Amino acid sequence: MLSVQMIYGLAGVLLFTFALRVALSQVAFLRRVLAINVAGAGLFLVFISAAYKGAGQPADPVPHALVLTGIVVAFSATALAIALARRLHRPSDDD
Amino acid sequence: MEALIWTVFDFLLITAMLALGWSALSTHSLRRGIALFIAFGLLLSLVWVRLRAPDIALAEAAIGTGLTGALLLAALRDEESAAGAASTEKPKNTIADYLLIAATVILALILGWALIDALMNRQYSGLANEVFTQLDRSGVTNPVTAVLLNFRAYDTFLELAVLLVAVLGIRSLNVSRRPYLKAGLVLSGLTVWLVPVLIVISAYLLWVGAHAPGGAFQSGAVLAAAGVLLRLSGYHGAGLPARIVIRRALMIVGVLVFAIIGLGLMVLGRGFLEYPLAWSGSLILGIETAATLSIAVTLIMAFLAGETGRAGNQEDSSC
Amino acid sequence: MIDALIWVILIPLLGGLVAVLFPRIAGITGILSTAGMVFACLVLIKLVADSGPQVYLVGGWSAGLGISLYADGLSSLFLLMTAMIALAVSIYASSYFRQSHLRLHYWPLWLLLLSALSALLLASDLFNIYVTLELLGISAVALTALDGKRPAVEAAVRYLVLGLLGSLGFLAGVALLYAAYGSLDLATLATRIQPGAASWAAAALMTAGLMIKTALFPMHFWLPPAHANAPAPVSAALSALVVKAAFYLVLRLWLDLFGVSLSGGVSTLIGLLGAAAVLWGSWCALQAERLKVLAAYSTVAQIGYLFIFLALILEMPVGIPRDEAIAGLMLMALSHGFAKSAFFLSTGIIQQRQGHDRIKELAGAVQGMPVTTFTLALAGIALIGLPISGAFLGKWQLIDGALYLHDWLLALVVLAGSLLASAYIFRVLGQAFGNSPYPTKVLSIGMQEIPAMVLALIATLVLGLASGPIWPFLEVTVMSGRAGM
Amino acid sequence: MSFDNLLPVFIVMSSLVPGVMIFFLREGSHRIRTLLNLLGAFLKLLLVGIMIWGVFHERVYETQFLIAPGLEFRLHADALSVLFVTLSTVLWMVTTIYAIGYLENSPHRSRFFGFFSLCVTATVGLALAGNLFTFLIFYEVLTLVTYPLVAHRGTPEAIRGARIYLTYTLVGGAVLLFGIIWLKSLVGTVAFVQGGILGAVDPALYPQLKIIFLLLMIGLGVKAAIVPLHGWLPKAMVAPAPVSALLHAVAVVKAGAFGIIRVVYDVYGVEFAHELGLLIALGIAASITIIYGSLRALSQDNLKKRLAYSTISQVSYIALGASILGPVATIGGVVHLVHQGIMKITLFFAAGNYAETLGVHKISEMDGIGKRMPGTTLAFTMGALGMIGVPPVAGFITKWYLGVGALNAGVGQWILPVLLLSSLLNAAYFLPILYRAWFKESQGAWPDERIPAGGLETHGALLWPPIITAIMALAVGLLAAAPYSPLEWVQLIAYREYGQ
Repeated sequence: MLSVQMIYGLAGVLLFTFALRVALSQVAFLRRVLAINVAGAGLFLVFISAAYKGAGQPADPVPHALVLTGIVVAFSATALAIALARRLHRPSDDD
Repeated sequence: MEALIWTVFDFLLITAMLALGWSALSTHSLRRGIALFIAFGLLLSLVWVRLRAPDIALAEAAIGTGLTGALLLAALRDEESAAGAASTEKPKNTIADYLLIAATVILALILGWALIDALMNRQYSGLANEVFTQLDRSGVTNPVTAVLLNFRAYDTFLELAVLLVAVLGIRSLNVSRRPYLKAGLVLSGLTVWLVPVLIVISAYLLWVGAHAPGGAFQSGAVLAAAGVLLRLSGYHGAGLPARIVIRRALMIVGVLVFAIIGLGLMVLGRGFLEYPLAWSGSLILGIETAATLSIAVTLIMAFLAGETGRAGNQEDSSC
Repeated sequence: MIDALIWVILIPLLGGLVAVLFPRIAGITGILSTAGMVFACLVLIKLVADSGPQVYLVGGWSAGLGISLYADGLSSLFLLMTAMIALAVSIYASSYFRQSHLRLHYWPLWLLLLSALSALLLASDLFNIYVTLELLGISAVALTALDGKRPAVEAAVRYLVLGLLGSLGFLAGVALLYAAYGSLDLATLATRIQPGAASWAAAALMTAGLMIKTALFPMHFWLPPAHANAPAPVSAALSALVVKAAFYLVLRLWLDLFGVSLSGGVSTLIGLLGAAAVLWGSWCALQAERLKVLAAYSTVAQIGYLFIFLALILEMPVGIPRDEAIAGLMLMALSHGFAKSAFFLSTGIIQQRQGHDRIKELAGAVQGMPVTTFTLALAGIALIGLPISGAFLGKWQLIDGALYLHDWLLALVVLAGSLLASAYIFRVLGQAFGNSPYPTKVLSIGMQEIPAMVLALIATLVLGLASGPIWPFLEVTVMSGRAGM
Repeated sequence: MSFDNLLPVFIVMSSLVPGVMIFFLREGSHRIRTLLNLLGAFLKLLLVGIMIWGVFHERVYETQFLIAPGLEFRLHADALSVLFVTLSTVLWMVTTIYAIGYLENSPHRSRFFGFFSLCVTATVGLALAGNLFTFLIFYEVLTLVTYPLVAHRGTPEAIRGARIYLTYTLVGGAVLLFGIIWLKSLVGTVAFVQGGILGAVDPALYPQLKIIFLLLMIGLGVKAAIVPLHGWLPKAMVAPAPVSALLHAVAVVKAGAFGIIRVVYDVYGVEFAHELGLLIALGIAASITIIYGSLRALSQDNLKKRLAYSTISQVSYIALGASILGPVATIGGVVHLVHQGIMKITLFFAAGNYAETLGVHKISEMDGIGKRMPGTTLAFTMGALGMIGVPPVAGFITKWYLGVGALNAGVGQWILPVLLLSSLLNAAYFLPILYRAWFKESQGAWPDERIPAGGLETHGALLWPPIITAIMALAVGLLAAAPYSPLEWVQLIAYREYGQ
């Protein structure tokens, strides 16, 4: 059980740090939004791998609820980011 | 033998995921990046299933990949039309980049070591057994829904507020978007069949959430998918009610019902969101239905980016 | 009576929902909700003063499983400041946005931002703090980009990206702590946490994430464009409340969770960054062309002061001088909150009347509006930390603490910072003495000038002279609170 | 909260409340403004009268409340504070009358008189302060309320002068703040106690106490215009005449000197300061300032600039008095606080009259001004003679006591020459003015003559104040031995200070 947690957890850490690097570097804004989403996914992986209790037992439901909330929050932030980006490229007609 | 299969499967899954994640972020063309990101999301859902988190798999597929992907592609459509050629800038590696790489490698090592330390000598197991002992008093049998809508209902309450704020922010930016062309024969045929199926699935997901993976967020996302499909096939209003007031009411109904039930319980002398045992099942279902409606409407409006083309005066154009 | 905790969060939230549904009465709803919030905060403070820190188990579940809200001296004082500034800003905004079409979008976002602030100040569960941080960040970004002009949207984009990175850092810390200690509640974690790789990494990540959100020195570059290009009532709220809420979290984490076992070398790092923030922020404020940019950099400097204070507190052994230092820190934070919001509101009045806020051409506007100039002067005094202001007492405690630890360098940095502050404040006030004709009316826009002046008066007179009762209230409730649970 | 506790607060409020009310008056309402001003002045004078009587009979007037743990806002009326409060109240009333006449039709008067009253409030509060913390609060508030007065005219020079004034005083304030906090962290309290609070301090702290004394002296020295820190004073001459009169005779400069006296007598204690060798250092700095001020005054053609440099040197007499051990020198120093105030304000009133009625700013234009404006020039002469130290006028008493005090303390061999040299220099820069005013013929028309109605040489409100203060200077000199005279009062202070 521990080895599964370990592998997925470390994979999550790798994803998180790699995505953080892209998010911090000066790249196009949409790419940074992508990077932030991937970094979030990495973190969620760490959460869920810690909750994994082995093949037989049911996993710990609290991190699952947290990650679900995290996904919705990440979506809201991305939606706002994209709307801001679009406003930058094409100021709306009524200005 | 079986363990060997699992380890090989795990190894394949993780390498595929990391490869997709890496390539999604480091390809030069943004369009390919987004496509790879969607693939990465779907693979991630598979990982969640492997780690026995079916609710998360559903949510990831519907919201994390489906709707986010749709949003990104819509944004790409505008950016490319605005910028002309597809943006394929070649990132040149300056010293800052190397510094950044070094910093993130160190961060990765620290985090890895911290995680190993956390997992190896942890004396306190998580809140799992507390949830399972209290599960029968929560009114639902699916532990994740129990946590989401009873034990940590306050978190979900704030989370719906986050979604609402995001859409209010998008609405205030007032970004007008060119509506899509009328759908061809195949797409309209597909829409005619698919939209009712999506609606039925979303209703099922809402109902099944009480005792199996599902619930408000997944069903809301599926309903929103129906709306997005309508929008893509040329139906301008994307299934949203035409009158502005109703649209606003639907946006806030999720948070409103949550607050009213919470306050109602306080009036009855109990704590905020402290469901009485007998009614907790039905209260949770009530909240979930309201949440599904407002999640679906808000997700669709996020996709429409607020304004739906040539609307009337300033007052109404906002949503 | 304990429901006051929930009411403080619900009143603005419900107000926000009503503002979405009925845009026409949004202004009145805003003012009424903030007034209700002030009343609820007063009830809460009375409750905390009488019977010590309050814990509210949301949904009736025990703190381990469910989420608990916690109100002690620290959080209830911050809450009262937030509510009072919110009321003043709402009255100001109802007149500031009267003609503009932004009124429609402003009120819902503003009220939801307030509910996020109160939820954050009362939160005592790590993941709940993450959700409130996100709610706060997204509503702040949406408000920054409210007027839709290019500079504001660009600033909002940078603010959002950095805000999300900060939240990710915080979430990473939460993940590690949950993996290691299996709980999300602050109080239970405080009992379980021991020095080790996991707690070290979590502390570093969470503090780094929050430092981005408080715009501490190296990560401050997103703040000036955001606060300078947002509409006046929004930038007042951003500078006085939003940035301070993130600092409150750093304070809460280091005082209750990490403080005892992990402070070590961290306090010297925090002190250094704080000192750099003070000097760099004041220096840039001195070069600023526009009044709002000046105010934004002044916020960067003031946040530096707060972090210096935190560094000192972490080094001090638990005892009377440390309690006094914490109370001094609170006084400085409150005084800056009131003064900075008054400063931004007055700048908004000048900008609306003059069309611009370039410091060099301020003379006409400044002399034409004596009350606004008076408010700017009072707010300036409180920002510098000259006598009869809460910041003066805070600065006194800060230098006293620095001397107590024989940290001469920090004491000198604080003095240099306040001299630089007086340089950039009086550069603005110097404009008030041209010989343009004396105005006929004393009060030009009552609905806007009076709230700003009341805020400035609170920062100077009330916090300067009448802050006596704050000290025992803080010392009793901050220190005794945590050990009990 | 009996009357005794509230009296100091009433005295502070009696100019604060009218001041704040005046701010909100519209420009045109002259009568209400004048009424408020004079009402505040008389009320304060009445309250101060009660306090003088009370303190003389050993009654304790004290207000205190805790602002923060260890930081107490304390107003305490002892003999020394009553002396300074009386001086500032009387001279404030006279200057208000003068200012009403002087600013007849100039703009921004509500703002002027508002800050004018706040300035006196700060001075009175500073005088009544019961500990260094309260002293510092009013000391810094004094800077903030005098800045708009100096910049009142709004001309570029006024704004630049005010900015220089602000830079000096704010830096001084910051140094003072640092010194006080350091002292408090070492000793735990900064209250004013007769005979000083540092008596029983262990010798290990002596070096730190020396540095703290230096910091305190720099912080106070800025306002007391001790040599290296005096640069702002001549530049602040751009302010209108009532402001330079109030600033240089009563408020700002005296605040610094008063602070030095408080620190030397009531914080360090004069014996302890002598032990540490601090008095000698202070004495040297004061002497250098006295000589330097007089020398620079010689070369100034602008009348107000010359008076400014004379103020720099005269104020250091007070510091000199404080730096000599022994009650007699203390009496000399402290009584000069009052004498210099009365004499200098007369000179500034006269200078203001010359500028306002004849447009005369330079000494070279003052030929035969005695004939044209006999009353004002008579007052000017009285003030000038007092400055030089000619017997019946007040200045002579100070120099006499300083000289005797120096001899008693055994430091006469270098203090006496300083006193003599400075008196000679005073004569050197005042007598030519008097000679030019009385004995020379005026060369043609005055630069900007305005003949006021009513037959007097100038506007009534401008003429009477200098004459009143001139008579006061003479009276203080002649009736020095009378009860309730400044000298009598200062002897009371000195004996309480030295514990006889």
